[in-house]
Amino acid sequence: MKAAVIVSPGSNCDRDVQVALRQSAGSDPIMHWHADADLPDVDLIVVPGGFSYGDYLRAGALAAQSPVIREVVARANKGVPVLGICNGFQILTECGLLPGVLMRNAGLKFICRDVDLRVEAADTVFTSDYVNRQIIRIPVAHNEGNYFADDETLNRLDDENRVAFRYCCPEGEVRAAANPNGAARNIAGILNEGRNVLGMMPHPERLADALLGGTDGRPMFDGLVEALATAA
Amino acid sequence: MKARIHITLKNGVLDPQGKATEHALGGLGFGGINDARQGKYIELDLAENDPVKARDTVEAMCQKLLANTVIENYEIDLDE
Amino acid sequence: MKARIHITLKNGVLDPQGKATEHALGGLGFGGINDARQGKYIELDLAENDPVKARDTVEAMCQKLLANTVIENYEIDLDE
Amino acid sequence: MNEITPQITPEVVAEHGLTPEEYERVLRIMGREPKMTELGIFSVMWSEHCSYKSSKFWLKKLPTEAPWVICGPGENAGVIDIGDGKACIFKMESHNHPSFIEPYQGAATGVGGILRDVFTMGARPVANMNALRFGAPEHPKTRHLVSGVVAGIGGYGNCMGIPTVGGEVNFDSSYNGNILVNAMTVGIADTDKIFYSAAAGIGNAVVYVGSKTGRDGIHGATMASAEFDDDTEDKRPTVQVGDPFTEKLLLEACLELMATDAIIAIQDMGAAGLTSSSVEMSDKGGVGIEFDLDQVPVREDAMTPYEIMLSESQERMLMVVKPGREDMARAIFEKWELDFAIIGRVTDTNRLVLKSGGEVVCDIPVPPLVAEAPEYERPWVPTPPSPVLAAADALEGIDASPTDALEKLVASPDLCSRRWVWEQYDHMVMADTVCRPGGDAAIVRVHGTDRALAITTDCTPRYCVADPVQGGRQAVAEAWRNLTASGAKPLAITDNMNFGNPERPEIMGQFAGCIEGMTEACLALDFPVVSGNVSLYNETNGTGILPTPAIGGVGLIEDANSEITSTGFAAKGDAIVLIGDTAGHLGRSILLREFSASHSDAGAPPPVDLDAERQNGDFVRDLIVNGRVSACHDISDGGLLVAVAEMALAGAIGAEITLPETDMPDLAWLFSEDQARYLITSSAPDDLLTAAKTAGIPAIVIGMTGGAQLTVGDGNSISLSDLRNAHENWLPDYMAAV
Ligand SMILES: Nc1ncnc2c1ncn2[C@@H]1O[C@H](COP(=O)(O)OP(=O)(O)O)[C@@H](O)[C@H]1O
Ligand SMILES: [Mg+2]
Repeated sequence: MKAAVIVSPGSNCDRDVQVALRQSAGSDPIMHWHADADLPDVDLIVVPGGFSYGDYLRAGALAAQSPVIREVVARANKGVPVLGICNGFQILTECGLLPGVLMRNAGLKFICRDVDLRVEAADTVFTSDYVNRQIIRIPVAHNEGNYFADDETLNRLDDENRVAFRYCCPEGEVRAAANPNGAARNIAGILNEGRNVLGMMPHPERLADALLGGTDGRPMFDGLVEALATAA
Repeated sequence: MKARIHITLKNGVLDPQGKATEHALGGLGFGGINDARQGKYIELDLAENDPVKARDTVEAMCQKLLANTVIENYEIDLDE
Repeated sequence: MKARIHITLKNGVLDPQGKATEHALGGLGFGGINDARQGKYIELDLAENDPVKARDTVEAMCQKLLANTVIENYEIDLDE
Repeated sequence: MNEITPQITPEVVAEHGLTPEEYERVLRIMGREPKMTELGIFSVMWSEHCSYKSSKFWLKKLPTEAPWVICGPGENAGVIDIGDGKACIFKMESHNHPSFIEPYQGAATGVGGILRDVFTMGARPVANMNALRFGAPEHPKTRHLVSGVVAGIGGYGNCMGIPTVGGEVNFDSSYNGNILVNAMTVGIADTDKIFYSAAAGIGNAVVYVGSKTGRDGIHGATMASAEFDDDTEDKRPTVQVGDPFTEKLLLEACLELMATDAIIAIQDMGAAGLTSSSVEMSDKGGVGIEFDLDQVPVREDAMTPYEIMLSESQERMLMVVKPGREDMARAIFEKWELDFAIIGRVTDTNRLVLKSGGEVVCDIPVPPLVAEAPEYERPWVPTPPSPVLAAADALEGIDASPTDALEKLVASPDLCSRRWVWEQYDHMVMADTVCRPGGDAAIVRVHGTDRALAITTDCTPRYCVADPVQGGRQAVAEAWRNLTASGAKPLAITDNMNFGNPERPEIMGQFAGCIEGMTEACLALDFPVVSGNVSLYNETNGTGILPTPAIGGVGLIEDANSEITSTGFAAKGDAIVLIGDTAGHLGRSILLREFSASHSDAGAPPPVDLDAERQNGDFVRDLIVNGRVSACHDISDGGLLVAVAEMALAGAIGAEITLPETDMPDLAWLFSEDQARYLITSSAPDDLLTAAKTAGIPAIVIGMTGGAQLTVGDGNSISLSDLRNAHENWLPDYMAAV
């Protein structure tokens, strides 16, 4: 599998994703600098976390306008898998690949902690190593992770089974108490219609190493490697 | 010419910042606040001097970048 | 009555948000921006109907909570 | 616009913080009356902040050497060797006053400043820490300050993508008008790629990079400034605003350039910006520097040379670049969209010469500007000793049961969980945080290796005020103990000396006492000081803060996969072993603070026996490294039972504690704050006890892990969930109230 990680000036989880991909794939992804014209042909594009361009206006808004993201949109529309994590998710909504918007956390504070997620759609290249209803624990770290969309959009996401992860209690119920940021319907991650674009606020790459306190993030990368190796 | 842009949350979109401000003001003993809403305010100093063209440009800026129209409204004032 | 409050950075205070916005607009091909500044905009709906009292109250709110007068200026407009 | 030369009157001199004697010295060095810019430069270089004039005499006494120290105090940050060709570079710095005025920006720019100190030496920052001291919780400003400071620290570090992994928070009314915000950064570099600030190479370009210069935080006097301009108030924000995104770009650009061989010297612009950076570079290099100030990138119109030289705009650096490498360097900074300007040259004159509009506006000989900076041995009186409280007297009138006392203590402002704070910090970014906030020391893996750094900050100001010598010892010893308890070998410290007005002999006495205690501890524990910072004049209305020598300690773990231990109980049925002697010392304890009407904050603090610290600590570390303990925690604030509770909560396993047969009152045994103690757990305690006996280390079994509650003696118990609620809820509830 050949993967590219998009590196913007303010990306700061780019190396973390690089390490996680290397661990699963056995080889390094391409670290693609945002200003470089040609995005190589790859099997997977990752838009990592961070503060892409400072995020001063709205998270992800400035990055969404960059040429490299326009190219990412084009690839996604051709079916290339695109994974946006945290700031990457914010960028994917701002550029229109995913519906809705990530607003400021309801608690008005940055929040960094492990959360429990229920896997809602294990039928994608990103989630094939998980099973439906599985509960995994990985961290969030964001100031703007409060997913918002109008009811019509939310209903569509539900009807089309495009919610990939929801915040849940350790036992698995999706409850308000388990929602760290006020996200509509406890949404932590969503898919596009083609199911080849996943945006998620939690960071699977941060818990893919037992020494750091957990490995629930690892199956995402293992699964991608398996799925895309057979696809290629 | 100067453009003053107000970006506010659409009706029906929850405004936790406004709520927090209202709450904090209440705590400081300022009663009688029916509602508080918080938005952004952007001032642009433009080289353009034609108000019609300026408005068109700023309109385009808001659409493309300054506001996220899924949740936000914007209002443009020009002053020479 | 409604109070509209603009909170802006004082002259000379670094405005990273304004700078970033200016830069991004430039990148989108919007030339001719001499300056961009970003501030906060707060709308309060007050029970008070006497404009003099309302202004006094909002003034006190700005001083006490809404603005940090070390780096920010504020401007209050009342409309009935 | 050029220099306007107002009269230099005694008032102008005084407004610049120079005494008449100091001004005489300026006249002698200059051989003439200084110009305004020159006066401004002397003023900032000879300020307490830059010259350390009240503290230098004392700081020289601190031990700074060890075989693993690569660079001690004097450079931007301290450097120690951590093996495998890697160095750890770290320092702590205060941003107290700005944080009181504008908590968010003050704290944020404090973090920005300390980060630059570390990456200017060639290190990639890998961890931030913060030591915070606020006024009494009930003080009307406290909540707002806590909220702004924490958000500001998080805002800067989170955006930079550097994890904030730990720190400390205290509340005390002495900080009501003077909060302390001390920020520490730890970075990692290759030992053969460390950058220093000494300029060299006559004719080489001096390059300015980073953000543009504005009128931020210009020191000097409003009155003197007012003579430059009428609407100065509006033009001179005294608080700097930080831009972490620009700093992130600056970090990446600097590291990219540092990977080449283009840089001869580099220095961040901290306090007194262009002035201190250029003076330091030329003085260290024994050369002169000449600037054309017209080349300095500025953010505002009509900035005077005075303003340009004294501006404290953030996110800027000064470098000397090798001849022929300027274009390559420029390309890197332009790639990162930062300003890059050649603003001057290295000269052989030993003078700082500044030109503006073709005119010389400043021409100062650098060696005397630095060497003849004032240095005072200010008068001081030792702090009178407080009486040692007998446990029985101290406990008079306190009849709480052990678990009731515990429940109240773990919910007290000084002992409650800091989760509300550290959940606002990204403490996991960079994916190397092995131990997150909440334990003894934070542990951060050295990227790409099995090694790890343990990091802690510590100080107990309530001890320091009662007995500065013991307090100084204790701060260092506690840092050493926290590192030890996580399995690390403690290597070195940075310090942040926060005190009141040094012109008052009793304050200077506190300073001298703390230095003495720190020195003794550093020597006894092989724990040298490699960097630090001093913040004086922390007073309002003549009342100083508690003396607060904050210590930031760094230790090394050889193999993070095997040689660390957790704070939390790891298994049920383990024996809990207490290492160290318990004398029942209650003076200055949290127990008395929370429960005693007559002895709150009274008495002598617990004495620190440095030999016992060393022996007990080395013994415990050995056990950890050899995998013989399942959990370990040092005993500090709140005493033994609080430590047990913290281990129980962290591991979600209860415990049963047996009261010993002594004539010491139970509450003294459970809550005294005797030093040099640890709790360890093991499934094979007999081996440990034998080992301890052989080594001459006091060790006894005090209980067993297990269950969902904490039981003390005969059936006095509290459920873990009640304990957890008490511990976790105080701070969020406090912050949510208005
Ligand atoms: N300001 C802070 N920022 C981040 N973590 C903090 C802060 N204050 C305290 N902590 C964390 O909370 C835990 C308890 O702090 P403290 O009681 O000072 O520990 P100790 O007594 O072991 O020195 C530590 O892990 C510490 O790093
Ligand atoms: Mg400890």
